[in-house]
Amino acid sequence: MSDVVLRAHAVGKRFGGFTALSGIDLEVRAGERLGLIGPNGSGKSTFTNCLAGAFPSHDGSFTFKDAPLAGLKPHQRARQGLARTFQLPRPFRGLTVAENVRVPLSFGGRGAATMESAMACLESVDLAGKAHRMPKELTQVELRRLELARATALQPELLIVDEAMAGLSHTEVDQILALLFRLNEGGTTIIMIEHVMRAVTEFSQRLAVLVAGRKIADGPPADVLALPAVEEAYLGR
Amino acid sequence: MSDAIIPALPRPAPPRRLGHAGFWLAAAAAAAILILALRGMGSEYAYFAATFVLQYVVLATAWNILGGYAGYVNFGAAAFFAAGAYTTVAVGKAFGLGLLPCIGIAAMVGGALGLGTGILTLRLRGAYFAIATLCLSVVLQTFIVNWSYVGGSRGAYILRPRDVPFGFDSYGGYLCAVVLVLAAAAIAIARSIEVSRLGLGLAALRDDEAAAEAAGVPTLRLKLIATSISGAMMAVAGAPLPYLGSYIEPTSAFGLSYAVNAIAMPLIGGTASWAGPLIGAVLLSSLQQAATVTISSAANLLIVGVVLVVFVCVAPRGIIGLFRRRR
Amino acid sequence: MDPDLALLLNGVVSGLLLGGLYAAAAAGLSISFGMLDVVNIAHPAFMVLGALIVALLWAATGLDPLLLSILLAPAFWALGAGLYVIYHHFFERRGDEAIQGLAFFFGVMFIVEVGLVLAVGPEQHFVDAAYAATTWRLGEIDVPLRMLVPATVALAAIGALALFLRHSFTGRAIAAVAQDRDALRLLAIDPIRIKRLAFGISLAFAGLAGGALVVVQPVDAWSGHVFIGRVFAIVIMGGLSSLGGCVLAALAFGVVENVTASFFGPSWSPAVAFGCLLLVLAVRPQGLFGRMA
Amino acid sequence: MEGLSRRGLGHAALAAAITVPAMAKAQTAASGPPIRIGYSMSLSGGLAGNGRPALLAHRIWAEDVNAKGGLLGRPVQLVHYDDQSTGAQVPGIYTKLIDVDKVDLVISGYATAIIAPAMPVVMQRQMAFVSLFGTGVNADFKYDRYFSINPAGSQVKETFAKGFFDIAMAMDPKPRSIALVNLDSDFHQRTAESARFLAKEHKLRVVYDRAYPPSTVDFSPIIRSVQAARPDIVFVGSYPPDTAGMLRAASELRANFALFGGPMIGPHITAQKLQLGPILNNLVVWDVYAPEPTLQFPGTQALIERYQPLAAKENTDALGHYVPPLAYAQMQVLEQAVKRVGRIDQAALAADMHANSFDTVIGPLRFDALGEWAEERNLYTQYQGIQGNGIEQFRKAGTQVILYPPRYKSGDLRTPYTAGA
Repeated sequence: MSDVVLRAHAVGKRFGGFTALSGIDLEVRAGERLGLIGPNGSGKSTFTNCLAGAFPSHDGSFTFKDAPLAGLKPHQRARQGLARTFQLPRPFRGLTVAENVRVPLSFGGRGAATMESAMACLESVDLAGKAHRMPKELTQVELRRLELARATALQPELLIVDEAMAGLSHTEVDQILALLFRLNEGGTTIIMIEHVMRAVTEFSQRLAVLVAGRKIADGPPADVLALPAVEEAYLGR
Repeated sequence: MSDAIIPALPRPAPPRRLGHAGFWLAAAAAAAILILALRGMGSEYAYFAATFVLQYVVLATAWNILGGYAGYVNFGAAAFFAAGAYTTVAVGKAFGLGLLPCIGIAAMVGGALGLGTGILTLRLRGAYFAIATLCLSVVLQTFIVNWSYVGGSRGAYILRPRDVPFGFDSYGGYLCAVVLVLAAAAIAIARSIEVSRLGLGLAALRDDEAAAEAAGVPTLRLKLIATSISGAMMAVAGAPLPYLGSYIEPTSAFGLSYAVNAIAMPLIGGTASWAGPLIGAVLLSSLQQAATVTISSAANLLIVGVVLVVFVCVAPRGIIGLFRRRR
Repeated sequence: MDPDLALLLNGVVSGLLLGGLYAAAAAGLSISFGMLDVVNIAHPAFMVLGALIVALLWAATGLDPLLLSILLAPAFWALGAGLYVIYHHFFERRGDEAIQGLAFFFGVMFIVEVGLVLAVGPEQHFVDAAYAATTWRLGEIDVPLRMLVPATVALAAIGALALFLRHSFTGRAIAAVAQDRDALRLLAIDPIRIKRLAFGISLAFAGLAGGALVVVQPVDAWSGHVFIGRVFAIVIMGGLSSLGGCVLAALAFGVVENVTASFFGPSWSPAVAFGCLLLVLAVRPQGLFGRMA
Repeated sequence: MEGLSRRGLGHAALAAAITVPAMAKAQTAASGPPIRIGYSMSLSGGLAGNGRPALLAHRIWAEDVNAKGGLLGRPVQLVHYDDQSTGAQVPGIYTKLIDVDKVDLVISGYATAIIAPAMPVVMQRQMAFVSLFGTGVNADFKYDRYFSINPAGSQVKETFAKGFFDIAMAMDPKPRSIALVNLDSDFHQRTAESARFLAKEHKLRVVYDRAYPPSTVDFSPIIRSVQAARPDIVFVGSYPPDTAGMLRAASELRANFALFGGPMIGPHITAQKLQLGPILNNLVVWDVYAPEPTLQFPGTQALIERYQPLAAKENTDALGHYVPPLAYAQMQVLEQAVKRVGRIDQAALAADMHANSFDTVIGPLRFDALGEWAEERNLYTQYQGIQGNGIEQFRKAGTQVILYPPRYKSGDLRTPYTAGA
């Protein structure tokens, strides 16, 4: 097995006449922390959705752990170890916090869905105390942590974190970052999609930049952020 | 299916529910008491009224598996119900089989119909699914109307056998006992699903299908399982109908009141738990039966509508929800 | 003229006229279901309510039934606005519209129908419009005014509504609700007020369609059932929020029904029509005339 | 509106209450416990339009009997529940009537869909059962205590459309082709079957033969296809909403057929008579009663005269020519059998009904082994000379003349049918 866990080749997506994404090549190595940035509408979420299987058809291909992802439904990708969070937290509103986590534990096909493992999962995001609450009783940051807990319950090889920091306070961002670092130390590859630049630069080992559906830069954060094109894309908005 | 109904984990929530053994003991005791009480009354009418109510318990419980647990509103309950009834007619006529084998075959027909509906329509969400099931009902009724073997629009007669099986005092009593067993089985199935992995997956996809997929839930497969089980059970609810009335014709078998009741009963009782449809069905159908023989006018149809509207407005979690603050 | 050709032409013309009636019935729904996302399954029941009120008023006053239905429109508008307030208060606001909201309108449908039986009895009611006995002959083609006048009035009303939606500020706001509720907030328009207004309009159209229906045929409390499947099919085929699509789909539906009935026998026409819907749902969920979502 | 709804509510209350006999009016006072007659009746739902007039006729009968001193010296009491036109309600109603209310006698509600579900319950209790407007109900059950008040008799296929064809074949020139149109329903499948059978007998070429579904809205394609097939005569089986649509379409499409009609149930209902008016002229319609001098029996006129003011008050069918005479006759059969037997004995009642003939407001009746009329009496009538939409002309003889059977004939056929043109 090569150490490239994910390889995107010439990925593109059109909606009617509008090209949202085009010709994206991307490789992610196992254990890497990749930041994916770009202005609004640059195609980051489209890329995530293509990767997670939410759009059944797109151009190009993904290879995950040396096997093609084409034709796999989102839940099959999730079971293979490809987890994601949603930009806006989408808890199962009718289930308790603990039951929310039990869903991926039961269906992820990795490990037992015992109460202990659910509680362990919640403890890792500091939600154990609220295991029996309903999602509507949680604060915004707690919902994001629940979102992360649900993704990590799949014990993924690759985790895509879609704007988990938006609107959070400084300390809250730090909490989430700490959590992600811990996960990464445990061996999970993480792609962070983020607007909060402090978080991305602090977290990422490598940055990829999307602008208008194309990848315009890919490399170490300091180098990428220094590129005039990137600066223009961000400041010229 | 095999991986669908795996016994559940112990619930994290304060476990106020009974264990499996306790549940079964209680169910059997309730059934036995009911049968003895009815027999004690010695009235054929008591049997009929009980059968009427229990038939709705099966129907409402079945509807709730798809509607309540998975959140897919089926407006075509009458179609499945009638499919069961007409299975009894067709199979009874073709092979001369009695009620019990007919119920089994009705379950298969209903299950297949549910699966077919699922495959055709489950990519549709919300209102689209509801309307598609309504159309299905129209299509199926057209089919039955044009199928002369089961009587077409003329309707069909099913004569009750002269001899009463298993030492029951009358065929009405036998029918009542059969439907009682069906109701108990329906509730048991619903309860098992609710506490199983299948129930958890359905609850997840009810709240958010995309998020459920992302959490590894095979939503399409679970929905197909749910439509099949729900369809099979609704057909089972309808299977004894021809014996109840001895005559069946499409207009009343596909009657809107079955569709309305199948929706109203779980919503009134509460859709989150097996007890909801049970409570709703017992309450609403006995109310209707009582109204039929007391105030006896069009006004008693009004009961369903008014009770439904009032409940969905004022108590969206049903009667169960009034007592349980959570979920 | 070749008899088959005449049959076909007449089938098409009578189908278009029937389609006009369907358009009247579906236009209101295309606002409530298509634009506001309120699944008002009781819409045909309200249409029947309108038809029966028109029949009673006609018997009392002898005024033209279509005129009566237009006069009734404000009352139906108010009824719709009131209904929307209830719906919004109990369902939309709570985010419960999916199941509870559907059940609510199902219950409302039942209440309207049974209420009508209690109020006016189970019998059929009818009106006699002055023009109902006249038929225009255009060569081989017959155009009964009984069908033509309601269809024309309905299409004119739909046209007026389309103009209103396109050119007035409020109308554009209604169209915007269909697209994006947040956009309205930015414009400092209360989306609830707009939706209340729009739902009122949708019920006013139900009343108008009732007037058209009762000119065409006698009506009893359950006459709406025949239309439930048809109007939803039409709105979906028309691409939900597009009034023009809705009218085209209604006309197509009428033509398909009548041409099928002319050539293959009437027992096939519902099956063909609903087959079309299932096909549309399966192949083009955005509707025949709808834009890509 | 307010007045109407109040009347509606009043009606509901009336239906709710068990009809209590007017004992005060009794001349020779009926005494003792009442004889209770139980049944289900469609007071709401699709059959209510005929169910309510039937109930009214039953109540008139009960008042008549009680005014004359009751039955066997006891007052009669009607116990009825609304079945909402739903067959599924019916078994419950009859078990309740028999087991809980302990009624002495049962009769049926209106039409096959309501009669059939009552049969098993009634058969189990071995009760005599007089039904109203059922077709072929007893063909499967073969219950020897079943008696049907329906003029169609037991040989529906051979006799139902006979009158229509006899009239047609007597025309000059003789028709050579026929079109058949029928609603896809129990009754109309049987009527179309009879027409098909007789068309073959008479060697008529069937140029169009199609059933239409109950949800049909526009009938012009049907009429046009029939016209395109160029039949000499047209036999139509339809129910009220469709009959109006069919005849209006015929009128709009300038229909012109030598003979047009059949069991087009529709003008039987007063409201539709008035609405269609001159479109009915020369239409040949199957019927059960028409106010012609040839069809007057003791009590007929009295019943109609009693019925009409009550109907106006209760807002049901104004003329009452269709169901009420038969509903009243249903009760008369029961009454006469009870009187002859002298006690409430179900077996004896049934034996009496098989053995004797009955004098009713619709004429003398006799039942065959299956409980159908020994002699069918399918009337074929023609509307003639209707002008405008007034109700008075329909009360008079000569508006709906009887063409068949010959023994009741009151007028001559007029041709062609041009739908009012």
